[in-house]
Amino acid sequence: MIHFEGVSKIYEKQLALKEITLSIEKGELVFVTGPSGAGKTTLLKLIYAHERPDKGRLVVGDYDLSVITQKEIPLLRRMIGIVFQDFRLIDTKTVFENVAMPLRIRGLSDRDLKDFVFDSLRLVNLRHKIEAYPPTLSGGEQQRVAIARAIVAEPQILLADEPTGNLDPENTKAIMDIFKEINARGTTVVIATHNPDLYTHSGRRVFKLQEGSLTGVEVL
Amino acid sequence: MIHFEGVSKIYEKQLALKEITLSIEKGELVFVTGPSGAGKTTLLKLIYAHERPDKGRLVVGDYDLSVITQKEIPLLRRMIGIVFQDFRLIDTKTVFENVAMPLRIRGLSDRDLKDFVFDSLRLVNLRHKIEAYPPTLSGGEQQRVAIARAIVAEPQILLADEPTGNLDPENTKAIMDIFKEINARGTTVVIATHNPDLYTHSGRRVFKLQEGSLTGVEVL
Amino acid sequence: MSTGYSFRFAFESLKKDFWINVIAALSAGVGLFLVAILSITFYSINSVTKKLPEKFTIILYLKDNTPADEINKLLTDLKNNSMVKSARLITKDSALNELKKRLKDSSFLVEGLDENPLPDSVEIRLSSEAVEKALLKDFIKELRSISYVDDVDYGEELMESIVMIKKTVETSGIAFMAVILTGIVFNFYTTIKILFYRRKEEIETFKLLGASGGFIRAPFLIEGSAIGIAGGLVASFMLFGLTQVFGLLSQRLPFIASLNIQPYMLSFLIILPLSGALLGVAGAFLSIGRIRY
Amino acid sequence: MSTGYSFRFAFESLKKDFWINVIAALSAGVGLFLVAILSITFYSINSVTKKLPEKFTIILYLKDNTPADEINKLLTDLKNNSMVKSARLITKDSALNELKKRLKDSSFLVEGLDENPLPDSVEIRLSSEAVEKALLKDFIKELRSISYVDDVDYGEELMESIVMIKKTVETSGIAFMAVILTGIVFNFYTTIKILFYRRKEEIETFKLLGASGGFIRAPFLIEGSAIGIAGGLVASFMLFGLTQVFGLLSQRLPFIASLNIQPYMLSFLIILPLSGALLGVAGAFLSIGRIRY
Ligand SMILES: Nc1ncnc2c1ncn2[C@@H]1O[C@H](COP(=O)(O)OP(=O)(O)OP(=O)(O)O)[C@@H](O)[C@H]1O
Ligand SMILES: Nc1ncnc2c1ncn2[C@@H]1O[C@H](COP(=O)(O)OP(=O)(O)OP(=O)(O)O)[C@@H](O)[C@H]1O
Ligand SMILES: [Mg+2]
Ligand SMILES: [Mg+2]
Repeated sequence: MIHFEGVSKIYEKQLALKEITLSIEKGELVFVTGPSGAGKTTLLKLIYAHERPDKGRLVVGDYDLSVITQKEIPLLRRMIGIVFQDFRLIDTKTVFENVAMPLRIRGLSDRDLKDFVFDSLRLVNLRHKIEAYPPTLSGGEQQRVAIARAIVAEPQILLADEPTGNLDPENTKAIMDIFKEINARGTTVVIATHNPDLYTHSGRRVFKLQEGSLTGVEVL
Repeated sequence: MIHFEGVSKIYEKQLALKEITLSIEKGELVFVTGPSGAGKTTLLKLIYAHERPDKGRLVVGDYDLSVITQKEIPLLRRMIGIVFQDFRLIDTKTVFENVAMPLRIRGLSDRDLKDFVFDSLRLVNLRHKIEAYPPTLSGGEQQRVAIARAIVAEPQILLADEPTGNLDPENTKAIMDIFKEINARGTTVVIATHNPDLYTHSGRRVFKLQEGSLTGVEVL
Repeated sequence: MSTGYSFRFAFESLKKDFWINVIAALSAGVGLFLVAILSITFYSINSVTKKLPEKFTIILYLKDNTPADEINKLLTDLKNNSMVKSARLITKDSALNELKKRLKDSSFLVEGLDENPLPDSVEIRLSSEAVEKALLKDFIKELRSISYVDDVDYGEELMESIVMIKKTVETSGIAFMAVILTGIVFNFYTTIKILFYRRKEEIETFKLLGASGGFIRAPFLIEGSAIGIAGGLVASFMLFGLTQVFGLLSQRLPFIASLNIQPYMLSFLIILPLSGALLGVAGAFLSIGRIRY
Repeated sequence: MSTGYSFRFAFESLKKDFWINVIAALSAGVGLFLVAILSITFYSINSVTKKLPEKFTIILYLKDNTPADEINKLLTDLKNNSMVKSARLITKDSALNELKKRLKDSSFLVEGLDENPLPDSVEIRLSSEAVEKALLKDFIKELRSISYVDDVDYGEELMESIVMIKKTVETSGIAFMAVILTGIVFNFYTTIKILFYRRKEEIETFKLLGASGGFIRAPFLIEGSAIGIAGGLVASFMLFGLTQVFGLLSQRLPFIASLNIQPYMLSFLIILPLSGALLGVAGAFLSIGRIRY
């Protein structure tokens, strides 16, 4: 599903990823870990074409991201659900509208998208905040809205960047259960995190990054 | 230093804090914990007068926050250093300028503030990112800049809202060591978090919130 | 992409920042109003000066005893000339009568004359196209060369000032219009740029969620056109107010009746909101710029 | 609070969004330029119409054989009247000479007269303050009542049109200025509002860090005044360009020499940037609004 072949990414003078080669298969759930600034977010950004690789070859689904056209990018992104590290909620829209957005972008009508949105918000335990605006939510609530938005359109790939950084242990467990279930239904899931509690004893592959280099892949 | 007496806070229809009574003494280091949406951030916002209590009495230092005037609020805030849950860095200013801001607000000149800024950034391990702009930093790096800014002016009170949510275990430990040292030098420190690793075996008082109520105070 | 949603989105956001949008619409309205009154003023001045040459007259003084058929031939020739609007023979007798009238109380001066000392003359009125100075000079030279024409009187000064007025009005009118239009375009641009700055983050997020360019632009374009239409209505309203003021004034000052807008009012009520909408859409389009992923 | 820092802050942010600031300055410049040429136009038209009444003349026809000392007394009286700019006796002889000149080639008409049939007359020119219609009517009534005045000729029509022109110019000039000024204020407001929207978050953060109102406002005010000054310079530059164009035009069209700006150019070079700075500071102040913690 996702194939990095010697991919490097350099921001101005900062080398963020160095010759990364890895493959994530369809239906896998994997973790990316490493200390702050190791390149986890950059790796995810490459997958959804927010950044372009400076070297190497990167294939996501049917798209070769070194040669992807402007017209194809929205199509690529519609097969991916993303939990951004900084949430990226739209402050001027209600929680309902925020979560509905990926469905609207896919052309669903009000009537068709309603149930999906409600289901998704119920999963993250925020059905009661449907009318609230993001700035009036607590940090953890915002993070859960971001998660609901990422899963609502049942994407082929789910990228979650530090998805539990603002969540208490209980909520963290609930979210991880959701990710596992979505994965069981066939979605490829990539979770970037530095919380070892998430991946220890998970039985999944964990990619370890250190200063932009892939230093190891372990099943923990 | 900080005294809540039956303080309640209601956002429109949402009850965020219910009759909170607690005291934090000068020179203490305490934790506030509780699940997502429990009211941790709200409690901190009351202390720095971002929100006003709807009921009860709240005294911070020499200021009674129920009757504080517009003119006094900046003075109150200058005795407090804050790590915001959403960082609140200024995207159009370099890391240096962001960290220097509290000192500029206090009227220090370029020459006088330089060393403080460098020291503070060295403490959070970001001396090399001095010229970078916040949007080009990783999540954890942004969080560390926010911490550097909060401590640079050696405030009487330090409020840290989920200060390690984006940090790996190693960085988390380093930051906690900084907080302890600052506290040892006399600063009152309040840390809101749901990461039990921070407060278990800390030997400090932990205030537990649940749906806006103070459900317990323990030394863990 | 559901258009219904785009509309809802646009109107929600119009409502959300109601006052900034009201200001934007008012600002656009003032701009459109200025363009409107400028074009009206320009148009009226132009149509006034267009009529001026008709009032410009050339007098041919004929030699004594010019045969009647020569005179008739001259008149027919002149009438066939495209520059000439009318040509009229003034006999020496009617010229004398006119002079008497003009002298009024002093007409006793000419009362006692035995013989009429005045010549026959032909009064030529030029059509409006004949303003071109060089052409006119040629024409007058030609007239002078006719053997039985004694003298040609054509008010050189008057003609020069007419040409000048026309040029001045045209040049300064166009310059003024250009300046005002530039101002309006800038104004629209800055106005819509506000909308853009307010939503920069949102647009970035939409792109990351896989929205197409059309999906992102639609609400902006709708919003821009709504503001433009509102501005157009404001301008129409101001224009209507102006006609009322003019109506009141023109009763006391018949002078300004020439700037009457009333007959065009209906077309302005359509044109102004329409061009407001166009400007709004164009401004929104420009201020969003190219959407690059 | 370190002022040096406020300046640095302001200029960094001016640089950061260079193009939006250029547009803001150009927009302000166009606005100021419009105000400038409007006030110049208004001023020139006003000074032209102000001089019109001086050209307005009343002629008193005196009865035959009015004694010389009565005439002298009348002249002194008139000269002491504040409405009168000058009063001049035109004897019947000079009147006849003038008539002869006016008749030109036809002067033979009066050549043969034995006796001068014309009366003595007094030509009165009015000072510019005398435009008030009612006053003038009274004055003329008074003149008529003088026993040895035969008739008063005062071109009622001309006077009426002068009054009308003045009123029209004044009314429409003020209305036009008001509209343009409204537009400019709106424009400035929206322009500065962009600065504000761009920094809303920053301002909020500054407040939370304990910044005083002055600390927050200072860079904005500096930025606003810098944009305003730039706008003023743009306007001066445009005005200078216009004087050049006028200079070129007026060689071919002496007509428009009355709109000469050159002599005021230097004051505009000071006034425009200054009022730009004032507007900029005022706009910034307004757009930040009250700072509430
Ligand atoms: N401005 C606001 N308007 C309305 N409701 C608000 C506002 N701010 C917070 N709330 C609500 O008040 C409750 C407490 O919020 P608070 O931010 O204090 O929680 P928290 O303990 O910090 O949670 P987290 O760990 O998720 O950050 C939440 O349910 C939240 O939705
Ligand atoms: N747009 C950018 N321009 C310049 N440097 C950047 C940019 N984005 C990231 N970087 C740098 O690249 C490095 C990797 O950043 P990245 O965000 O991928 O780290 P991360 O592993 O996600 O860290 P964290 O756990 O703190 O979020 C960091 O040193 C960061 O400062
Ligand atoms: Mg990251
Ligand atoms: Mg919180």
